[in-house]
Order: sequence, then structure tokens, then C-alpha cells
Amino acid sequence: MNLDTILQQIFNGLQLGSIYALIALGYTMVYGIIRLINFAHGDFYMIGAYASYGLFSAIGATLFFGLPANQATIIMFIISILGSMAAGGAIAIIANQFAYKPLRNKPRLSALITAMGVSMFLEYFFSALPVIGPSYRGFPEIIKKQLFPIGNAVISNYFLIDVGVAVSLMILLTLIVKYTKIGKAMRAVSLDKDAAKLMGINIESVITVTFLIGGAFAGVAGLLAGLTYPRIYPYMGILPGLKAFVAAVLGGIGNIPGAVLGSYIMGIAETFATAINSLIGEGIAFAILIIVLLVRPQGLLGEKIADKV
Amino acid sequence: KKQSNEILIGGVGPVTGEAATFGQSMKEGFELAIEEWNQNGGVLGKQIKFIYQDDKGDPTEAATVWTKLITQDKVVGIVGTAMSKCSLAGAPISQQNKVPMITPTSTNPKVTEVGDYIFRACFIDPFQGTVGAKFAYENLNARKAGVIFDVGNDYTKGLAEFFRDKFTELGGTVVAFEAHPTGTTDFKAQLTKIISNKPDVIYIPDYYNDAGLIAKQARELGFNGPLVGGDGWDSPDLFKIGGTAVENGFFTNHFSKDDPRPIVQEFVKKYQEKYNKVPDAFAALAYDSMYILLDAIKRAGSTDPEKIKQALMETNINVVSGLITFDKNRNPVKPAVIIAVKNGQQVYQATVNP
Amino acid sequence: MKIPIIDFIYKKFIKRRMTIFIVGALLVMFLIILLQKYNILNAYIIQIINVSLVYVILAVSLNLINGFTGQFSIGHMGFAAVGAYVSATITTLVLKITPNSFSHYLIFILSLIAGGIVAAILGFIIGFPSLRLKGDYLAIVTLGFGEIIRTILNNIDYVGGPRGLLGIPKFSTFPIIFVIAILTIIIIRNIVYSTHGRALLSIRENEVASELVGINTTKYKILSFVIGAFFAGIGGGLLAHLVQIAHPTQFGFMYSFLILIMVYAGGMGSISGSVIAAFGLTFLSEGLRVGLYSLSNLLKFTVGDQWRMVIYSLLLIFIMLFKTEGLMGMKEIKVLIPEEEDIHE
Amino acid sequence: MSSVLKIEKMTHYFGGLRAVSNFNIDLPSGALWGLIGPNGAGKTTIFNLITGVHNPSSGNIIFLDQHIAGKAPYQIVHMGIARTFQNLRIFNSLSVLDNIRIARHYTTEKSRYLTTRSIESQQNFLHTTIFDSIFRTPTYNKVEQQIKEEAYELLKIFKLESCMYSTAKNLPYGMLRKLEIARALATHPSLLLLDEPAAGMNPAEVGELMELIRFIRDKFNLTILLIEHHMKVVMGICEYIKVIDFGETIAEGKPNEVANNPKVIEAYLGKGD
Amino acid sequence: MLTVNNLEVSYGQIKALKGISFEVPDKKIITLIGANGAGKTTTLRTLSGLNKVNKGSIIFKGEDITNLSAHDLVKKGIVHVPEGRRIFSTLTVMENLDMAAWNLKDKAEKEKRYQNVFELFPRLKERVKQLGGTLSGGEQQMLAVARALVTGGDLMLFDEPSMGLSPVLVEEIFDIILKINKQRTTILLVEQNAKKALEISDFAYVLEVGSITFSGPSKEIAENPKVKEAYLGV
Ligand SMILES: Nc1ncnc2c1ncn2[C@@H]1O[C@H](COP(=O)(O)OP(=O)(O)OP(=O)(O)O)[C@@H](O)[C@H]1O
Ligand SMILES: Nc1ncnc2c1ncn2[C@@H]1O[C@H](COP(=O)(O)OP(=O)(O)OP(=O)(O)O)[C@@H](O)[C@H]1O
Ligand SMILES: [Mg+2]
Ligand SMILES: [Mg+2]
Repeated sequence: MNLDTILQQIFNGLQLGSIYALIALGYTMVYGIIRLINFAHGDFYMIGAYASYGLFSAIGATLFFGLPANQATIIMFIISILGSMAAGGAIAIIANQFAYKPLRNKPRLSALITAMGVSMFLEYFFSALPVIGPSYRGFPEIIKKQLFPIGNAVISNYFLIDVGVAVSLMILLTLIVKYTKIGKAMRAVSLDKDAAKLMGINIESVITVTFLIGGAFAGVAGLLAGLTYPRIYPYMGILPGLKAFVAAVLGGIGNIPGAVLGSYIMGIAETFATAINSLIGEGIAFAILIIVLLVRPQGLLGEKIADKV
Repeated sequence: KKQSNEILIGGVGPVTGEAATFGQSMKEGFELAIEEWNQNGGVLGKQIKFIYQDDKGDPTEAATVWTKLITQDKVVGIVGTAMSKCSLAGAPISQQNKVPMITPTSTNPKVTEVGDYIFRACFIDPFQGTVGAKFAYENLNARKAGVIFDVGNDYTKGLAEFFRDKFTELGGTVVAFEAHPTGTTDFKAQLTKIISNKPDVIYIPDYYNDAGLIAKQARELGFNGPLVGGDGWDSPDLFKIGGTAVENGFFTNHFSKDDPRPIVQEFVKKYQEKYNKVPDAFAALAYDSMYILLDAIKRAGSTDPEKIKQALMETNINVVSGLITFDKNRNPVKPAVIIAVKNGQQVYQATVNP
Repeated sequence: MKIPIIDFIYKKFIKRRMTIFIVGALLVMFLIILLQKYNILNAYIIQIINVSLVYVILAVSLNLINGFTGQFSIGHMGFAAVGAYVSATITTLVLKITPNSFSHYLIFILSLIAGGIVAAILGFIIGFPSLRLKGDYLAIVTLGFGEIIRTILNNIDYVGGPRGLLGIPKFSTFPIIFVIAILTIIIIRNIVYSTHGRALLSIRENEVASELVGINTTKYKILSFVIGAFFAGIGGGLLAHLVQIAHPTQFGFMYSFLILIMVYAGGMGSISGSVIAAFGLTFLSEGLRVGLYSLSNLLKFTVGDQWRMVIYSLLLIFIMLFKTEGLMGMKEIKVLIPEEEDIHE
Repeated sequence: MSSVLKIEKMTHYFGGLRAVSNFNIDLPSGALWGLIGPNGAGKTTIFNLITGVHNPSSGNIIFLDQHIAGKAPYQIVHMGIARTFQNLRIFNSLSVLDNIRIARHYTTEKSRYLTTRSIESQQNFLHTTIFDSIFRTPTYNKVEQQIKEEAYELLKIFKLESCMYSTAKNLPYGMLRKLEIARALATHPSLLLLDEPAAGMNPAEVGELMELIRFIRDKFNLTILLIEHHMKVVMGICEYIKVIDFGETIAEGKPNEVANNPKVIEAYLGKGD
Repeated sequence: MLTVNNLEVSYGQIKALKGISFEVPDKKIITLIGANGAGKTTTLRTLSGLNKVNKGSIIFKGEDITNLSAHDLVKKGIVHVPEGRRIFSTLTVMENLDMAAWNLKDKAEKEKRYQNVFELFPRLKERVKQLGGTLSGGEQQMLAVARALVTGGDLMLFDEPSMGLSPVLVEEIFDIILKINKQRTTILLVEQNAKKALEISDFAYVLEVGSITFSGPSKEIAENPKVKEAYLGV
């Protein structure tokens, strides 16, 4: 590999990592607060993608007919972001309300199985639903794609959007969790639910907010993935969901910067492993993860939860 | 009892799971064919009843479904299924119970080798890969080719390997032979590597969904040369996903929608009327399979499996993908066409005889 | 009046729950064979039973790791893949035997065991991370391991790569699968209800305390992976010789998850729960197929097969909402619990 | 009297925090000593170091003439040290009987870490392998019977035999404390470490507990080291007391000496009664 | 202030409270003593809404509050210092207090309460930036009490505040409880250290396996021979 290729591969990895990061953040937040591996999280991402697809197909060009093209594009893009976030957040809240909340004080793994059920349901339901169906759909170019050469490597404006949105949402989330009241409450609830209740915190609303944020992030990831890899279908969430879960664990599950770091490492590891030997690239990527975890069993940024004797 | 005025045909396809879109197209092709036959009085004077079952793209499930159709529903013949691995799980059951089967799209040569009750309507891997290589070398004058394929899918891997072998044999070089895992959306790592080797052509024997994305990302990374693919490309969704990136693309296929033959025009028209979309390769091959099976039953004059099998061997029928006869391995003998992608349209380019 | 020897036999054998279990199982087996012979159960039902029994083996062996030892392995199908490929390589590629003589069946059984042993060796290797990693971190490693196995299989042309290993002879018949499933249940039950099994349970309950009452937790965690993997390997071998193809996608994480669902929906730490869930979920999935078809005939309107999995997943959610600890919880049906001996004081 | 446990210059750090510093003890056989000190003084940490949960940063731990620092916890148990925990660690969803039986387990396996004392107790047991379990061999049956009978004996001493088939988590707290001690004894220890056995007990129960501790020491021929905040217990049954603060020994001696030591009063006891 | 009628609570099959009734009068210290597993913690958890009531009722300031959720009860003025401190270990001391002030909208009031708490516990003031989990046992107990004071309420429930504390700290904690009571807060105290609890309280109830067996002014209870034998260990 020469330098240009390496540079290109780094860009490729960062772009992929950004999508993983947005999904992984939701995984990690939900896990942090209720210790649930929400396997349906990848499907919230799928729903985000369909929601923005639907929005664009419905209002697309017509609404902003009067406006100049670039302004209309920006408005449409913002609407799509909001729409995908709303859809992802809404489905997350619904899943929480009906499938996870009743199991709150039950063994942790029952909720895990329900999450798998929810995941299957969303996929199969969308695939069976006549208006959506199992077919692949091409995703519209909401924003016109532009390419910028950097040396012999190229990046697109989509690269900038993906990385930009992921990084800014991550910073926003970190600020929320660190400094706002609801953020501190999230941490408190994740540490000790009963104690949080005794402070007068309505823990169910805090959990709902967590699902909302997590779902919204997955939703916007769906939109970005749709733009970047313009093909959507009901099962599109399975693999990125799984990879994001792996990334979240790699970074130290429950840890927000960890999820982001884990995602970028996943993205780059995957890209380079594939570039080195595409036949067994995925295997190499997983092997790297296993080795990393063996060296740092609590994940990269995870705190060691010493079982204090 | 109820079978007295009905003939039961079983169909299998992936209706759920990652391959569900293929199962959906196949279903539409099957049902259109049955509708036409039933409107013309069915077969052997009876109406045709069709049971279409889901195999999820999973061999275990396929084996169960095959057993169900044969022992529970007692179908007289089976059309299906999409994936070779699933057809291979079903074929032994068909063979053992002597229920003829025709797979529309399973390209693995081994499928029909299971026994004399197993037929197929599509090309086998070696044929398309070889034709693609010849076309790239001779018609496109390519000397350096890059290949990208799905490591977890036998169809695309098969085509890729036969392409590589033929292309090298003709005197070209395959500068990069890159795989991608099933289900990914980001192919830039592989494409970056391929393009850095400056190929004249990239062979992408993937299904339209991946092919569209790969084309897009290849163009993005600065590749402007021709792209070549197989019949997996044949779908209107290729353009929806790939957009302008698939321009200057060519693929081997069973038929061309430009083909003036009435059956082709009729099929495309009826399909569009009924489903409000352009048929893809899966739909066309499913439609053909059903025609071949029903035609054999008609010629056999009975539902006796032995006779249907015999009739199938003697098939000589004009269907969407051409005039079909079977060779001794029960593979169809039919020409391939090369389709070019121009201005968002599929354009007939050439015919290659086997 | 009591005759000592008869009393002894009565107490040690006839009154035993295990005797009841084995006799019961044999009766069920012969009944099914009989019903099959007279075509009351058609090949379809037998096929579903066979598949369920394979899942029984996989779920019970995963339960040993997850339910009884309290580890969190989510890549169980990786072990099954190894078993499937090893045994099928022996029967199909190396020896090219067909099910037409007793000795071939014997070789088949040996090939299954070989597959189990290779899987167990991998279980031994995977057991090591479990010493350092807990819970979800361990889960990732087992998942990754399963995917690595799949990647490797995709790249070995000798066993077919992505085409799969084809033309496997159909050695897995109902009686063979049934007997192996019953043996698996008995062996795992005998391990769990023994002093060694209690060592496994104590790791689940409290690893630190377990170590501090003298249990070599390292050894027992690895042992649990080794035994679990062995039986998964056997299950995989049976599956390959039932479906007559071994394909890398058959052992992907989705299938590992299905086994996981069976373990938890049945109840973790309950062998009978795993058995019930393996049968229940398999029959549910096929039952819905038949049900939807009848419904379509009734309504004169096709309810496509795609709705089957929608209903299936909804039912799964409802099971977990209403039976939150799985169908059996930690309970066991009585015939599987050894009776407690009296204490001579 | 010979020494059972001898610790020399043991120091332990958690990151930068020195939890134990230069700790020494020489515990004679058959003794019943106390270890007291303010919260966070490092008492539990000392137990963790002795039992191999943590490895001391420096220093020697000698148990019955063998160096044990660096050995795994289970190996140390096999050598003959047992303990209880400050926060109960019961095998909650198992029966009371199983809790005890698990602690008996190692005696049925071949262990390389035996000392003279534990060899003796192990000789009473047959070895059993996993294959014995699978095939339910006569050895298996004998071993199970043996384990069960011994467990029953022990439960009787603690008056727990009536609930031996109940699930442990359904037992009241006081009984769980006793169960934990019984479980520790099931490992045939020669040294028993008790970490706040009276925590959460009311004075009446505490009195009972004191009796019990004395009784088991004599019955099982034990050496006992005990951590406790209940002054009544410490003053009532300990023959000798070590007081630590910030990981360092600040005083030691007979109960009344310690109780009147001004340093101890200031750091720990307070001026009250 | 608080009246409990015939309260029944169970965990699955196990009945932890079998119909207990008692009263907590305004501005007094009431203590609840009993053996391990008698149901003391369960009583407090039920009063603060962490456990569900099967039967019976709880009346607080004349209002039926049975089965209200915990966060609503906090608003009504019931605060609970739970067994085992339960501080937020990776939040700082200040953040722990901020959580306790969750429902306080009034900035000035919040400031006032923080000041009051720091006066009572100067050691906490020195440690506002320290993580809760790194505090010593005694400091954690102080933080737990401080949190309850910031949350503020008319009735404070204490569950074994002296558990696991060294004798000096035990003295300190009881002093603080008395101080809080003087600041016009009613207190319901659960203690294993029955002697101390009876010393500082006005009225006492004895709980045995889910039922109340004795009750009376603390002085009398302390003299009761049965109580003496069972709980004071004389
Ligand atoms: N695993 C650990 N990691 C980091 N620090 C620890 C760990 N275990 C204990 N500590 C710290 O070491 C010091 C001593 O703790 P230890 O538990 O030994 O106290 P203790 O004397 O038993 O107190 P108490 O009477 O409250 O139980 C404390 O500051 C504690 O926070
Ligand atoms: N979460 C729970 N699940 C099941 N049973 C419980 C639970 N919590 C308490 N119990 C049972 O309820 C009864 C009362 O327990 P509770 O904790 O109220 O006692 P307590 O008087 O506070 O005892 P202690 O002095 O030990 O704190 C006990 O028998 C206990 O085992
Ligand atoms: Mg301690
Ligand atoms: Mg309590």
C-alpha cells in the first residue's frame, strides 16, 4: 500500500466509523442506564432511514419550488435530519414502553430476549408490509454529491457531513451528560435506581429520555447511511447494529467517548483488514477486537468494575 | 378429494430475511405465469393451485419446506428456490420422492447433479463468468481487470473465479481480486485497492443491490472505465441505487427487454400492468420455470412424476429467456445476451451463443 | 414382608426417576416410529421433530455454559459449524460413505464424535478469554469467534467455501437423533446434579465466593465451555447429515441468537425448559406456516408466508412479557432431578 | 504454641492509595484474635491479601511454614484458610445444603496444595471425576453420600438442618450469616477469618454468635482472626487485638490494654461508653 | 403526621409484612426495632414508595398516599436514607447533592439548604469535588444524610444509619439525628443498635417477623424485660 492509498483507506474507515459511532452511542446510553443490550437498536437505524426516505419522497421537490436549489436542499436536509431523528426516537420510546418497561425489575436477560423479539418484529413487519416490502430502494440524493481530491485520495462532501454530524452530536451528548441536570440524572439512575427515586427523580422519564436520544441518534445514522450508501431495505440494520454493538463494547460499554473511539477503531480496522486481505478481512477485524479485549478486558475506556470483596 | 379439479404446484423462495427481495420477485413471476395458464384453462383441464413457501434463505428451513410440500401438501412439482445452498437442501428430497423440481436461479452446477428430477432455468456459473471475460477482453479491449465479489455468496464467487480464469487464459491480467463480506455497504477499502492498480475494467458479479453501490463508490473513487456484471444486475433497482454510476456498464443476461419476440414483449407488458414495475431477472426466470414445468405436465398428459420428468427432458419451448432445451445435465441450452447500460436504460448489445 | 434383593432393585432402579425418564423416552421413540410406519405422522412432522431435536442438543449444551455456569456465550453456532464440517468432511469427502450398512453408521457416529472433539478443543481455547472477560465482553469474544469460524469456512475450498459442503449423505434419521438428544440430556443432567456440577453453579452464583470455598473456577469455566462445545459439535454434525448440506451461513450469528432465545425463553438453568423451548419454537414456526395456509384457504385471500415471522416474533415478545423468567424459570421437571438419598445417621 | 499465620512487612497499594502498610502479625495456633480499626482502615484488605484475592505489593505471608502470597484463592483454601465476607456472598438460588456441599467439593478432587492438616481431612474422602458423575458409578454414589452426611452434620451444629432444602435467598439474614460460617467450615480450614460476623445483628443475636464462635473454635480446633465493629464481641471473646488505621498498626495488646489506649480512643472508640 | 393501617407487603410468595399498624406523630422521633429479617427495611421502603402495598393504607398529613410512586412521595415530603447509604459512587459529592435537589426550583432555597448541610457536616464541604465512591464509610453515611436534608421533607426515614460504622462515628451520627429532629423534622428510625435508638427516641415499636409485638414510649420499652432480653442483650 502506498501513502495515498493509506490516506484514502483512513478516510474510508473514518466515514464508516462515523455511522457506527452514531448507532453505538445509543447502544451505550441505553445499556448504561438499564443494562440492556438493545438488539433492536439497529432497527431504529433502519426506521430512521425509511422515515427520511418517505419524507423526501412525499415532499421532496415540490414544497420548496420557489426557493433557489441550494437553499431548498439545505432546508430539505434539515427536515430529513429532524424527521429521521423523530422517527428513530419515537420507535425507541414505543419499544421501551411496551416491551422493556414491563420487564424493568425482572432478570436482565428476559429483556434481552424481548429486544431480540422486537428486532425480529420490526424487520419482518416492515418487510411484510406491502407499502414497504422487502425490496431494496435507492436512496435519493438529498444533497448533491461533490468530490474533493486530497493528493491522490478523494473525499466527498458526504464524508464531511457524516463525520461532522457524528462528531458534533457526540460532543453535544457529552455536554448534556456531563453538565445538564437530565444528564446527571441519567448517570444517577444508571448507578442506583432506588436511590435516584428517593431523590425525587422520576426514573421512568429519565429512561424515556435516554431511549429518545439513543433512538434519535440511530435514526440520524440511518439517514446518513442512506445518503452515503444509497440503498435501504428492512434488514439493513442487522449488520451495522451488530458492528456498533461490538464497537460499544470495545470502547467500554456504558461509556460515551468509549463508544465513539470503539466505532472509529472498528471502522478503520475493518477497512485496513479488508485492504490487506479482503477474503478474510472480517475475520481479521474480529480477531483484532478479541485481542484488544483480552488486553483490556473492560474495554478501551471502560472503568474496571472491581468486584470489591 | 379437492385435488380432483386442481393441480397443486409448490413454490419455494426466500420471503423473509436478507434475500427476501429475490423471493418477492420470484413470487411475482410465478404468479403471473399461473394466472396466464389458468386464464387459458389451466393444465390437463384443471386449475392450477400454487403454494408458495418461505425458506428464509436457510438450507435447514428449505429442507423442511420441501418435505412439507411433498409429503403434506402432495404437490406434483416444485419451482424454487433462489439460493443454490437452499436448492441443494431441497433437491435430494425432490429426487428421493420423485417430485420434479425446477430452480429458476440456482446457478451452482451441483444442483442438477443431485438427480434426474432436478432441472434449472438459469445459466450455470462457468458460462456467465466465461462470457463476461470474453466480452471484456474482446469487445471492450480490456487487458487489465479488477474483480470484486461477495466472499459469502457462491454465485458471485463462482462468476468471479470463472471470469478470472478465462480472462487470464485470453491473455489479460487480473490486477486485483477482492472480496467483500455479505451484507456490507462500504466497499471503498476494496475499491481503493483495485483502482490503485489501474484496471481497464472492473468485473462486479454481484446482485443489483450491491452492484449499484459498488458502482457508485467506484466512480466516487475516480474510476471511469467500463463495469461488467452478470444477470444479478438485471433489475430496475440497479439504476435507483447506482444512478449514473452504472452508465458504461455491461452485463450478461438471459434476455433483453428490447427483444422483439412477442413472448418477451407480452411478459414485460403484463408484468408492468400487474405489479406496476419493470421485471427483474428473478421474476423473468421464475416466470420461465413455471412455464417449463406446466408445459411439461401438459405434454406428459398426466401428473405421473416419471412422465413429467420425461417430458421435461424433451422440453423445447420458447420462453422469455429464449428457446429452451435441456442438456444431459438438465441445464438449459440457451444463448446469453449482453446488455449495455445507456442513459438509464438497458440496451441490447450482443448475443453470445453457448 | 420385604425381600431384600427385590427391595434393593426396586429402590435403586425401578423407583428411580432416571429409569422412568429413559423408559418414557424409549416409549415415545417407538411410538413415533410406529406412527411414522403407518403414515399417521408424515415425513414433514418427522422432519420438524428431527430439527427440534437438533435444537434440543444445541440449546441444552448452551444452557450448560450460559444457564448453569453463568457465562455469556452468544456464538454457540461456531462450535456447531466445526462439528458439522469435521464430521461431514469425514463421511463425505474423505470416506465417501453412504447410509447403507451398519458399519457406515458406526463410522458416522465416530465422525460425529470427532466433530464434537474438535469443537471441544475450540471450546477449550475460547474458554480462556472467559477467565478474563465477564458478561457482555465475553459475549463479544464468543460472537467474534463464531464469525471468524465462518470467515475461515468461506475460504477453505476443500470444503466448498461459500458453495458449502455438498452431497452429504443422510445419516441423521429420527432414531439416531432422538437417542443422541436423550443421551445429551442425560449426560448434562448427570453433570449438573453432581459435585462437579455444583461447582459450575457456584460460579454462576458468585464467582469470588466460589473461588474462596476452594473451587478452581478456571478449570470449571473451561470445562463448561469444553462440554458445551462438544455437544454443540455433535449437534452440528447431526444437522449437516440431516439437511445434507453444510453451509457457512447456516451457522451465522442469527442462528446463534436463535439458540440463545431458546435457552432464555425456556428458562436459564433448566434443561427441560430448553427442551420445551426448542420444540415449542420450532413447531410454532412451522405451525404458523400451516396455519396461515389454512387461513388463506378459509378467507379466500392469501396471507403470505412473510407474515409468519411477524406473528412468531410477536409471540416471542409476549412469552417473555408474561413468563419473564422463561417458560420454566429455573425449575426442572421432576424426572430430571435426582432424588436426594436418605441420610444415615 | 506454634505459629499458624505469620505476616511480615506486608504492604499493599490500590493505585496510589496505600491501603495496608507494613503489617505484621504472628498468629499462634488455636488463638482467637481481633482486628479493629476505623472504616477504610484496611482490615478487609488484609483478609483479601491473606486469601489471595489481591497480591500484596510487598511482604511475606507464611501459613503453616509455606509462603502463600501469589497463590490463587482456591489454592489457599485447599491449604486450610477459610473466610466469611463483610457483605454476604451466599449462593443465593441454591439450597442451603448445596451451599455447604459446594464447599466440600475440593476434598473430592486431587489437589496439589494440601498441607498436613488438610491432607488428613481429605483422606476421609474418595476422589471422583466428572466421568463418575456422568456414568453415576458406585464411587460417585459413595462420594455424594459422604458429602451429604458431612454437610448434614455441620448444618446440625448451626441449627440449619431443618431448612436444608430451602433456597438460600429465602432465609433471614441472621441465618445467612450462620450459613456463611458453616460454609467456610465445610472447607476443613485450620485458620478461619471472619469479617464483621455480627454486622446487622441485634445485641441478643450477637450474644449467641459469640457463644458459637467459641464453640466452633474448640470443636474444630481452629485458629480465628476476626474483624468487628461491635466492641462487645471484640472485647468479649478476643484474646488479643490489633488496631489499625490508614493501613498501619497503631496499637495492639490485650482487650483492656487496647480499650484504654488513648490513640485508639481518639481514632476509633470515641469518648462515649 | 403518618398513620399506617394494617399494612401488608410481600415479595413474591413471601409475606414480609403481615398487617402492621402504627403512627408517627409530628416532630417526634419514632424508632422501629426488631431482629434481622423482621421487615423493618421493608416497612421503610414501602413508606417511601419503593415497594408496593398489597393491602392496607398509608395516610400522610391526612392524605391517602398508598401506592404512590417514590418520586411523588418525595414531593409530598417523605425522605428516606436507605440501608447501605446508596450514594452515587461516580458522581462527586456536589453532584450527589444536586441530584437530591432535583425538585428544588428555587435557587435561594437550594443555597440555604446546602449551607445548612455544610454547617452540619464540615467534612463534606472539604470534599465537594471528591467522587462519592471514594469517601470512607462514615463520610458516605454523612453524605447520605446530607442528601436527604437537601431533598428536604417533613418526615425522614432512617434505615440503620449506624451500620458498619466505627464507635466514634456511631456517636456522631446519633448526634446529627437529634440535631435534625431539633430542626423540626419528624423522624422514623430503624436501628439494630436498639439501646442507642431507644435513648434518643420518644416512642418505639417492636417488629417481629412481619408483625408488631410491642409498642410504647421508648423509656418503657427499654425497661420491658422481654425486649431487654431479645434486643438489648442483657
Ligand atoms: N479493590 C479495591 N480497589 C481500590 N481500592 C480499594 C479496594 N478495596 C479497598 N479499597 C480501599 O482500601 C481502603 C481500605 O479498605 P477496606 O475495605 O480494607 O477497609 P475496612 O478496614 O475493611 O473498612 P470497613 O470497616 O468500612 O469495612 C479503603 O480506602 C478502600 O476504599
Ligand atoms: N427483595 C426481596 N426479595 C425477597 N424477599 C425479600 C426481599 N427483601 C426482603 N425480603 C424478605 O423479607 C423479609 C423482611 O426483610 P427486611 O429487609 O424488611 O428485614 P429487616 O428487618 O430490615 O432486616 P435487617 O435487619 O436484616 O435489615 C425477610 O424475610 C427477607 O428475607
Ligand atoms: Mg471491611
Ligand atoms: Mg434492614
